[in-house]
Amino acid sequence: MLALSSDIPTWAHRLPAGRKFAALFGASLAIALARSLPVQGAILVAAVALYLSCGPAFARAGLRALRGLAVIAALIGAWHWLMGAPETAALIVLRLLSAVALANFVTMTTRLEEITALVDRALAALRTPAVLRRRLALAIALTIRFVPVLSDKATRLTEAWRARSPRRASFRIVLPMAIMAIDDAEQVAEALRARGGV
Amino acid sequence: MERSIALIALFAALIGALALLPGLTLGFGVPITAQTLGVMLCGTVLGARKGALAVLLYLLLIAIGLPIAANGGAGLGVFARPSVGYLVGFPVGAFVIGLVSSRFANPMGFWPATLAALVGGLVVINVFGIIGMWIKLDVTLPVAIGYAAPFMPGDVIKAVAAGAITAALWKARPGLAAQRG
Amino acid sequence: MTAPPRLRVDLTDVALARDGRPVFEGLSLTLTERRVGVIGRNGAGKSQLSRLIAGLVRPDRGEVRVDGIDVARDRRAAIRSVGILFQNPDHQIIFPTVDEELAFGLTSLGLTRAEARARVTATLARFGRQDWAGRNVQTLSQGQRHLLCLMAVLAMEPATILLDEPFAGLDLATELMLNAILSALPQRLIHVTHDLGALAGYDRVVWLDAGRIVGDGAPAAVIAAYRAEMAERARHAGTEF
Amino acid sequence: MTAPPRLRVDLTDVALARDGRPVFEGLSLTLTERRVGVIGRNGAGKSQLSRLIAGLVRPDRGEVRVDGIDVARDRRAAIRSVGILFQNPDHQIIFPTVDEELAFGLTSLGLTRAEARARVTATLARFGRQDWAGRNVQTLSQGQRHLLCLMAVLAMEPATILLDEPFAGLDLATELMLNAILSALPQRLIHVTHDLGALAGYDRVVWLDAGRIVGDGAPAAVIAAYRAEMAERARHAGTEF
Ligand SMILES: Nc1ncnc2c1ncn2[C@@H]1O[C@H](COP(=O)(O)OP(=O)(O)OP(=O)(O)O)[C@@H](O)[C@H]1O
Ligand SMILES: Nc1ncnc2c1ncn2[C@@H]1O[C@H](COP(=O)(O)OP(=O)(O)OP(=O)(O)O)[C@@H](O)[C@H]1O
Ligand SMILES: O=C(O)CCCC[C@@H]1SC[C@@H]2NC(=O)N[C@@H]21
Ligand SMILES: [Mg+2]
Ligand SMILES: [Mg+2]
Repeated sequence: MLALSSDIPTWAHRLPAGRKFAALFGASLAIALARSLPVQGAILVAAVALYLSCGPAFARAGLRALRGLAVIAALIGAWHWLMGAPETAALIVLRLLSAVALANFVTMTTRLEEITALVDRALAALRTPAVLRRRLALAIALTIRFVPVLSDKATRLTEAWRARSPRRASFRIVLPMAIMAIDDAEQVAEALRARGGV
Repeated sequence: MERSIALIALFAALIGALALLPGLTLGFGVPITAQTLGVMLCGTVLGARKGALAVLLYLLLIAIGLPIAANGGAGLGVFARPSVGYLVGFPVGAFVIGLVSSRFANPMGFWPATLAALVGGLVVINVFGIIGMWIKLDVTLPVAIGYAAPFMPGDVIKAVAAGAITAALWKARPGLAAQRG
Repeated sequence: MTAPPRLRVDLTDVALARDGRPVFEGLSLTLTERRVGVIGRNGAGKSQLSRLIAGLVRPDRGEVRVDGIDVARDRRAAIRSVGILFQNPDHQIIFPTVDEELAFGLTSLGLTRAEARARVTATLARFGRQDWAGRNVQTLSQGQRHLLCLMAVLAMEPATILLDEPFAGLDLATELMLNAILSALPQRLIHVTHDLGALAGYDRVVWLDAGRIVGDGAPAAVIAAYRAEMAERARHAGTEF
Repeated sequence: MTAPPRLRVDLTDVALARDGRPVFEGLSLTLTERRVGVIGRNGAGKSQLSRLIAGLVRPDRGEVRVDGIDVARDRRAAIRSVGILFQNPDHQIIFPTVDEELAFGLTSLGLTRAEARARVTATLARFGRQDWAGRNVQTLSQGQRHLLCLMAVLAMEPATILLDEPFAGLDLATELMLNAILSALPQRLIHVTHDLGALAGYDRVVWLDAGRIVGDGAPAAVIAAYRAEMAERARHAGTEF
């Protein structure tokens, strides 16, 4: 499925989602508040250890998810270094990497259903009416369905373009795509109503 | 109601689909992306309330792990990146766009939609983005404003595109105007 | 009050416009047969008729009742009595996984989560698709998606099932299989299609044209008249199409 | 260099994967007939084959040539030699008016605006649709949109036309009319379809299954074998589908 969650089963997958999110919240707070380099360094080491504890394949997948950020972090660090603030540079890079790495870790080890269930429980605890929660669950599910459907439509129109032109498809396919997508949404709304709606 | 939910979900997905188009990431860690076009369309087509809801839904889905942030980013980690200010600004921007365009007799016309997209998309979102980079990157405010400058030409183009697409959609599906809100 | 009439679809003097253009202007129709086919040209109004009978759209004038229920107003009762299968499964599948898709209609009926889960399992078992539990719908083939939509409708156990060209674009084997499932169903079927062969064993065929009924009766007679008329129109297509 | 072979489609040891799953692994096929049908189950690879022949996708291995042109690489020549009609006109029509839609392919061929306009007028006249000039595509019916797509392809005068289930969901009169237009065309047709009756007068039928050719030859023989196999599979559907 379209999601960051990893298929490789690990010990962290078995932890309750609520506890993982609470721990992440605590860790994020610590990362934001601590101004000491050794503390930040220790946090990053702990994050790396977490990934490694889940096996090499999982750690590689985690690294892949971080690759783009690592480049950015390096550039930001270099910039601050050149501006004569190596201390700040190290702090920013460490913070960025640990915060994103830990958050990704939680996301990778929690299945989508568990997270949506957690959101639902949290809203219930906040006394959100059941009707609203059902609507939200529905909206989440629909969006997950629509992303691949949209990219499929985009592919089809791009091919229809390329079948009649040697040049690359231009922004002109955006309008027919938008119209098609809106018509689809109307159809889906009807299918929803046919089975009880909201 | 079903129709509103389907449209809100569709536009949330649309922002996600646009975010996946390859963008150019600038040195300080914020990419030039087509996402903003999606956010602008939320405001111009769905109106203030539904537009903002669609953007919030998009953010929620990033948070729960769908790879639909810029460059396929996913999960809570996305909110720890230097671009977090922009993400926070997205729903506010969509809301403002909806409000501004509603002040016109023909909210889905080209000029009202473009103007609203400029106000909410160019101004509001970038203000949030600048504050985000100011805090996140530990730079002075003028430097943060300097960082945001390269996005402006692209964001102007996106606002005009949002206006044109909205007007064309309105012509093709006049019924859309009635559901704004 | 008298008992509600069973197994009847009643349209009484129905008018409906879409985007200001009239589709039906005073259509009346009563269906009591178990197998009814609906045929007609593109744009004749077949899909709008299905939407009316499923209660998805409210007539501008007149009334639509299925087994005595005003399907456009009493939605709670309507989803128990009518199910609808659209042409494109991608317009109908709402959820990313098979279970969620099947459970959705059941929880709308008021079943608890646990009851819904049990009924989902039973439905999958009935079609020998136990292994689909938890499966991502993206990984299903086209034919499998059609079957999923059909299962989602059947799980809700409606007395009437509307089929709006459910099998366009399916391969022969899948079509034969789904047709075998359909013809074994005890429910009443109202089947909109361009595949005239599919209506052979039906009890009645209704031919719609421009929102009016122009043919109605035993399949053989109505379909023969329809074929003749279509061949005639195709001949004049150069000027009239 | 020798003259390019005329009226030939050559696939040589073609491999293609989608999302990491192989669709073709070493497919070779040469087509020289004027009317070729392609049949097979959902997911057999018919649409991927069409995309290869139209040059919309580059094979991972091997070569696809149409009349000697490497269609995936030489796009400029390819759009002159192959046209493709998809199943759903809504996936194909890009522009808001009939003229723009027809002119698009022509200007890509290098015609000037004036030349393109003249050819658009001529194409509309050829089908007796002069009154469509300037018309908004939204106002066309489903059948009319199919015809528009066909005209857009024909205006480009390709030697080969690929049809990927072009007529699913059309009414009988429209289908008869479009079939009459198609059979009168001088071009080579490669027609992917589940409507086996449509291939009756063809020169050759190719039956694809799981990316391999399992039947090839005169329509009557291949189609009869296909029907038998599909009926067989439908019988075992409970366990295998
Ligand atoms: N969403 C819509 N907006 C405006 N008009 C519509 C809409 N849907 C259908 N119509 C019009 O209503 C009429 C009946 O359309 P309908 O879809 O019921 O035809 P149909 O018989 O199902 O045709 P097909 O065989 O092509 O499915 C047509 O004239 C069509 O143009
Ligand atoms: N966009 C895609 N991404 C991944 N796999 C795909 C994609 N399109 C097709 N496939 C796979 O390629 C194979 C061949 O598909 P293809 O669309 O060519 O089948 P087909 O013969 O045209 O079927 P149908 O009769 O349903 O149109 C299938 O197994 C399908 O799952
Ligand atoms: O990480 C994300 O997903 C958010 C990226 C935000 C990029 C912002 S949006 C406004 C401005 N215009 C651009 O093209 N990029 C930035
Ligand atoms: Mg219809
Ligand atoms: Mg196909």
